Amino acid sequence: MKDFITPDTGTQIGTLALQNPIMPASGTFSEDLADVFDLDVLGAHVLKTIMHGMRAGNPTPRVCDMPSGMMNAIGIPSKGIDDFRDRMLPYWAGYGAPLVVSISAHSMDEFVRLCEAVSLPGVAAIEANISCPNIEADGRAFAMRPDTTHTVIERLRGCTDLPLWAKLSPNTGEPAEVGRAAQDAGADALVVANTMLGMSIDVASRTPRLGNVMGGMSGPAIKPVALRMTYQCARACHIPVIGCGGISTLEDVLEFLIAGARAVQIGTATFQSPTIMARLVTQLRDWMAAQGVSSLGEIIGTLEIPQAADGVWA
Amino acid sequence: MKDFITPDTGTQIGTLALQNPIMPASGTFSEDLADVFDLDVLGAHVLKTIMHGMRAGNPTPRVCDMPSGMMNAIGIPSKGIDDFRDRMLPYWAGYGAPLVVSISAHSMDEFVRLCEAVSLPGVAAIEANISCPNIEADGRAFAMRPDTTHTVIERLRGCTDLPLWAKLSPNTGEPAEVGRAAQDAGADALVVANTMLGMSIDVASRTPRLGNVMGGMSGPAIKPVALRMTYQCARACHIPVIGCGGISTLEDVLEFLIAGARAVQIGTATFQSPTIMARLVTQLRDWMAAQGVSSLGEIIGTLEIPQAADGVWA
Amino acid sequence: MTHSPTVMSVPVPQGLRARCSEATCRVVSNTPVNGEYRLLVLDAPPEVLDCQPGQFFQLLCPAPENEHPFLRRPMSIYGYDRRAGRLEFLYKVTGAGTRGLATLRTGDAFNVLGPLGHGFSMPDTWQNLMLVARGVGLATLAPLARLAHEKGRKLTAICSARRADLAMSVALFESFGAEVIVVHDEDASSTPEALRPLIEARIAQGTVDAFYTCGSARLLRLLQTLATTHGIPGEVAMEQQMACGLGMCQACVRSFRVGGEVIQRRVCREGPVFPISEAME
Amino acid sequence: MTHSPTVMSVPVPQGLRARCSEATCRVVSNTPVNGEYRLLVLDAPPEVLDCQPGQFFQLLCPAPENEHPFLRRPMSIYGYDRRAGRLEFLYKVTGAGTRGLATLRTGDAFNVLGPLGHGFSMPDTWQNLMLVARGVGLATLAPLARLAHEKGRKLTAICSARRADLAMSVALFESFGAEVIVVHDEDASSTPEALRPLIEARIAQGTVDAFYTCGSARLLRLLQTLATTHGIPGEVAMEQQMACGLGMCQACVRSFRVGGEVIQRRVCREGPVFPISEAME
Ligand SMILES: Cc1cc2nc3c(=O)[nH]c(=O)nc-3n(C[C@H](O)[C@H](O)[C@H](O)COP(=O)(O)OP(=O)(O)OC[C@H]3O[C@@H](n4cnc5c(N)ncnc54)[C@H](O)[C@@H]3O)c2cc1C
Ligand SMILES: Cc1cc2nc3c(=O)[nH]c(=O)nc-3n(C[C@H](O)[C@H](O)[C@H](O)COP(=O)(O)OP(=O)(O)OC[C@H]3O[C@@H](n4cnc5c(N)ncnc54)[C@H](O)[C@@H]3O)c2cc1C
Ligand SMILES: Cc1cc2nc3c(=O)[nH]c(=O)nc-3n(C[C@H](O)[C@H](O)[C@H](O)COP(=O)(O)O)c2cc1C
Ligand SMILES: Cc1cc2nc3c(=O)[nH]c(=O)nc-3n(C[C@H](O)[C@H](O)[C@H](O)COP(=O)(O)O)c2cc1C
Ligand code: FES
Ligand code: FES
Repeated sequence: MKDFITPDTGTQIGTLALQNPIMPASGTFSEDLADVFDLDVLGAHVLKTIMHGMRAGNPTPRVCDMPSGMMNAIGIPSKGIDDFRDRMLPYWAGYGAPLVVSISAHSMDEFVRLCEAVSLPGVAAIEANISCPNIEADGRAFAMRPDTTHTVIERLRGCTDLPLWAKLSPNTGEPAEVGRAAQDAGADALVVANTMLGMSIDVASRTPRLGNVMGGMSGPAIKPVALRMTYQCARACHIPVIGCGGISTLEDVLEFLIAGARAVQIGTATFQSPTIMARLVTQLRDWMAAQGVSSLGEIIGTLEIPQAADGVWA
Repeated sequence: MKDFITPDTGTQIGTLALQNPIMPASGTFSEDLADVFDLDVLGAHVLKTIMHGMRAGNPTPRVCDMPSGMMNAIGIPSKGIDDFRDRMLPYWAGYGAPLVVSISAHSMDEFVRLCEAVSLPGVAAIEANISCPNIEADGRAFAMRPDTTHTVIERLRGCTDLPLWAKLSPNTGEPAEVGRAAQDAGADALVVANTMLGMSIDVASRTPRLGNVMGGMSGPAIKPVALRMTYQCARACHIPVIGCGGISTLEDVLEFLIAGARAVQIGTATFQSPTIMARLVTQLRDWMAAQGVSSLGEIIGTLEIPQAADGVWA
Repeated sequence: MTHSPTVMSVPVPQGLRARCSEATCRVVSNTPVNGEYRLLVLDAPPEVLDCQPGQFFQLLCPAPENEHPFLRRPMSIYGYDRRAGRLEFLYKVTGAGTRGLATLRTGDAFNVLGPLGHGFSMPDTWQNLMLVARGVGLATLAPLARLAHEKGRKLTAICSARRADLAMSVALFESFGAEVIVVHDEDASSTPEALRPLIEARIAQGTVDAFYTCGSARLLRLLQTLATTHGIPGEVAMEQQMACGLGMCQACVRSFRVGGEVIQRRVCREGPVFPISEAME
Repeated sequence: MTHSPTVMSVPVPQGLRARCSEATCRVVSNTPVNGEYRLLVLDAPPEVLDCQPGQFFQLLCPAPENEHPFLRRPMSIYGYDRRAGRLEFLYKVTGAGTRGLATLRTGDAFNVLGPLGHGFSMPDTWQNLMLVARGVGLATLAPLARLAHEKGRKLTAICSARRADLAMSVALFESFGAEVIVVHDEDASSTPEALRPLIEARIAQGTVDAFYTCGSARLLRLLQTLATTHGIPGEVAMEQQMACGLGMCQACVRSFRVGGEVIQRRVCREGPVFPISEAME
């Protein structure tokens, strides 16, 4: 047993110091959650992805259930950059937690213009959503390939001095290569990962359950994929990895930290329990105190792999 | 209401006629299931992947739970080609249902040798498992890329006259392209898909829950991914698609047929209910009779996509 | 084991109070009302009982056998009583979530989130109120009728149902001093054609200052026509698939006609109550 | 609602009978036995009651709150009675699945698959049997003791537990005519060092023709040494994580020493009972 001390839940994402590793995932969080708890208990605030110009988003229904999770095809309904600058930025300035602005675009040029436009005082980091599966035809996105990832992150790196986070996609066969491409292009951190592309059909009507036909899976069902990718990226890269996907309990948070994540994002769990992020912050601190863990450094990346003896099949 | 007739559950996979579209998924089926029901009610028999030579498979634990599914890292423990020819082939010859032999290998040459070796009388089709995520380093497999898929299927096509099925992987960003590559290389059907690569950590011991660290996710949790890929491949290809992933109810079977699958494979559901395949065969026939559906052609590929009107975001 | 109703304890900003809370309630009863509906009565903590008619809760439904409802299900407040610590929902069993609700037994713990959204308004100029509801829409209008009664408003309630015996809460509406008119499909009294003269007669008598409606697109259309023709304001409670219920996810948007434009609003946040004149199907 | 025990109806090959079945049983009772163990008694259909001691079932555990056991859980047969239609399991609550088992209430429907695997053998030359079990391993040996008693064999049962009061089924073993020796950790009587002379004394008396064991790697090791030294045969029931329980998936392999080689066998199919001499930890 270590001496009892107040555990330090702080974590460092590049140059950005967070008071704890719990933050929301883009698209599952907004000022509306301030109705439920004090948002300043969070490690950071991550906003819904914005795109240039006004956008309607996808047709309804935009969400449906799946076993141990949900699917969404919200799209990126967006009031554009003006609304962000004039209304949202002043609102979030009222909080102490660092503000992370998520951006996306259909083309490299649009991405660059948007990145420049949101590089404003009050923004602590930019999260490049290069993985959103709804916006490009048939679910394609920049983050599916190392080459397209490298190009877009390099362009974004060139147009902002803010910390730049690359949010990866699980819809790829080579997550470690994509992560390394983002790192080599200058990303300061990786967010691993976005939703998995799925589909559901209503048999009675023979129509898709989502207005957009396909949608992104999230929640506990995808946790093993996100954890696997977190581990792969943390092994392959030296920049910090932020785990995201299906995290809903303290045990989940610890799994991601042990796999190598320096922080985690909570998405769908907030829909099942809007108080969960605030409770995870407390639970993590209490667990550390009870275990005599004084800082997250004693947890992050501590996975042990036992050697196994093997027999001959008969 | 149509006239009442005995519905025809038959389906055609290239030149191969199946009495119904229900068959097991490789690795979740063996002669042992004959202890539970008459295996001749099935549309086909698909065997566990075999590789050349004797192999031990992965260290234990080889399976673990996940929300609405499981993960496995069995590997391909195999008694090799001799055991297949001398013991298994004669056993399966006692059944009427067509026998599908699944093969895999670490290299193109080994794949070709194995494919030649199993092209024997009594084998109705060969399923090339080019997607097994456990056997190659870091979960890589042929099926992750269109180019490697094309090469391996072309080589296999050149060395057997039997129908050749390509079993794809969900661990790719471009399933339709991979499917088309297999088709162009001469595959007679696509099996969509294998398990998704995942990971789970036991927090108390900080060790992986699977002896092999990573493993393949299966069961209801992955159904939306498999259904989405089935739809993508059926749209992109003209060869038959066999759906596989999380199917456990009649509604699931119908979802895959509506999305364009001509048959389905049942894996993990058999572990929860070893009688499920026999019951699905009956349930499908009864459902068709009740709905006045006389043949599967009236279901396969009948997804309707409604047009949606869109508003402006405010 | 009995549970005491409690709210999840989380830090709130200094000097503020959470507008809505996640709470664990205790099931008092969960009983069939008629063939299609069930009434769920909960012992609820005071933090969630500061309700307005028209608001709703997001219910975390237990899983019925072989089904997995994951998202919360939105449900209008049917009754609330802060002093008694009571919260009530009237629901129709239609799918996995409501089938799960039906499995709740007395004494079970049950997690709710609310109250959510904006309820009905009732300006002083609206003295004579006409409530037009179909099916489970009556659940939504019931607490409104109670409040109107407390405020001394005059009420007419048209209750539309498939069969006369399925019209719920008639006695309840009458206890709030409402004149209740039951219409149903079996004698075609519920068609817009049949309802139109009935409602226009009351308008002619000057006994309709405002409409409130819920539960039927056909009735909404009728009221929109009448509202425009006769210049009568009103409100409708609308539905849409939801994920968060709080305004965060944008799942629950619907289109509304505002000025010359079609705009989208979140049912959970800007609604679920909207001006009848702006609603679109 | 009460359920009648039924098997899933599926076609079997002409003239054959399913070796094992998937069946829906009815829970008769599910009660704590002592602090750590629970006894589940089921009303089961005859199709699954053709059991051998040492065989097991795969149980489809209900989900406890906030947990999702997915795979079936293997559980030894503690008791079976074809005429009475009774099937019993003795289990220790350790994780999600067994926590789910603990939620079963009288009258609930419960899905089981079995009987599975190969049970203990008992050749005529094995007249004096020594049963050595620890913890829940006693559950596995209980039906063996009953059968041995019916066959007129002489029994010695060594029951090892953490505390004397946790040793289960002592009375049950005694009712089968066994001499029962309880050893435990508190007085160190359960250590291999303490047990060895005790067992060797009986061997010297010639009252040990065979060993049966279950539940402890340490005891297995001890018996392997004694078996080799004194040329006494025996069997051990082993455990491994399982998925199918039928032999299909290869999840449940363990290594065995056979001849000079280490080979792998499926616990669910070739086992769960194996020769003591071949077992490896
Ligand atoms: C603000 C609001 C208030 C409501 N009040 C009531 C009420 O008082 N009583 C009542 O019986 N019903 C009410 N409903 C409808 C109720 O939410 C649905 O009947 C319920 O969600 C169906 O869930 P299910 O799983 O049983 O059905 P399923 O059809 O299996 O549901 C599938 C999905 O669709 C959603 N869904 C289905 N029907 C509706 C619907 N009409 N509106 C929104 N989402 C839906 C579900 O929430 C779920 O996510 C209300 C809906 C809203 C939006
Ligand atoms: C042939 C056989 C007979 C058994 N008989 C009994 C019995 O009569 N009474 C009893 O209490 N227990 C018995 N066990 C052990 C029992 O299967 C486990 O305790 C149980 O599966 C634990 O499940 P859980 O979800 O509660 O625990 P968890 O630890 O959460 O289980 C996680 C996973 O590990 C597996 N697992 C955990 N422990 C074991 C184990 N010891 N053996 C195999 N798999 C395990 C579970 O099945 C599950 O898949 C037996 C095991 C086997 C293989
Ligand atoms: C309703 C909804 C909307 C989302 N919108 C966005 C978005 O705008 N940008 C983005 O990068 N990710 C978006 N996501 C993905 C989440 O940020 C997160 O990566 C994903 O849901 C996995 O985490 P979870 O399982 O904890 O939800 C959205 C997810 C959901 C459920
Ligand atoms: C225990 C286990 C072993 C498997 N072994 C193989 C295999 O040897 N070859 C193969 O192609 N797929 C294998 N699979 C994958 C299945 O065939 C199937 O593609 C996958 O499990 C998805 O289907 P399901 O969700 O119905 O199980 C295996 C799956 C499981 C669960
Ligand atoms: S349900 Fe999330 S915004 Fe309305
Ligand atoms: S558990 Fe599947 S082979 Fe033993």
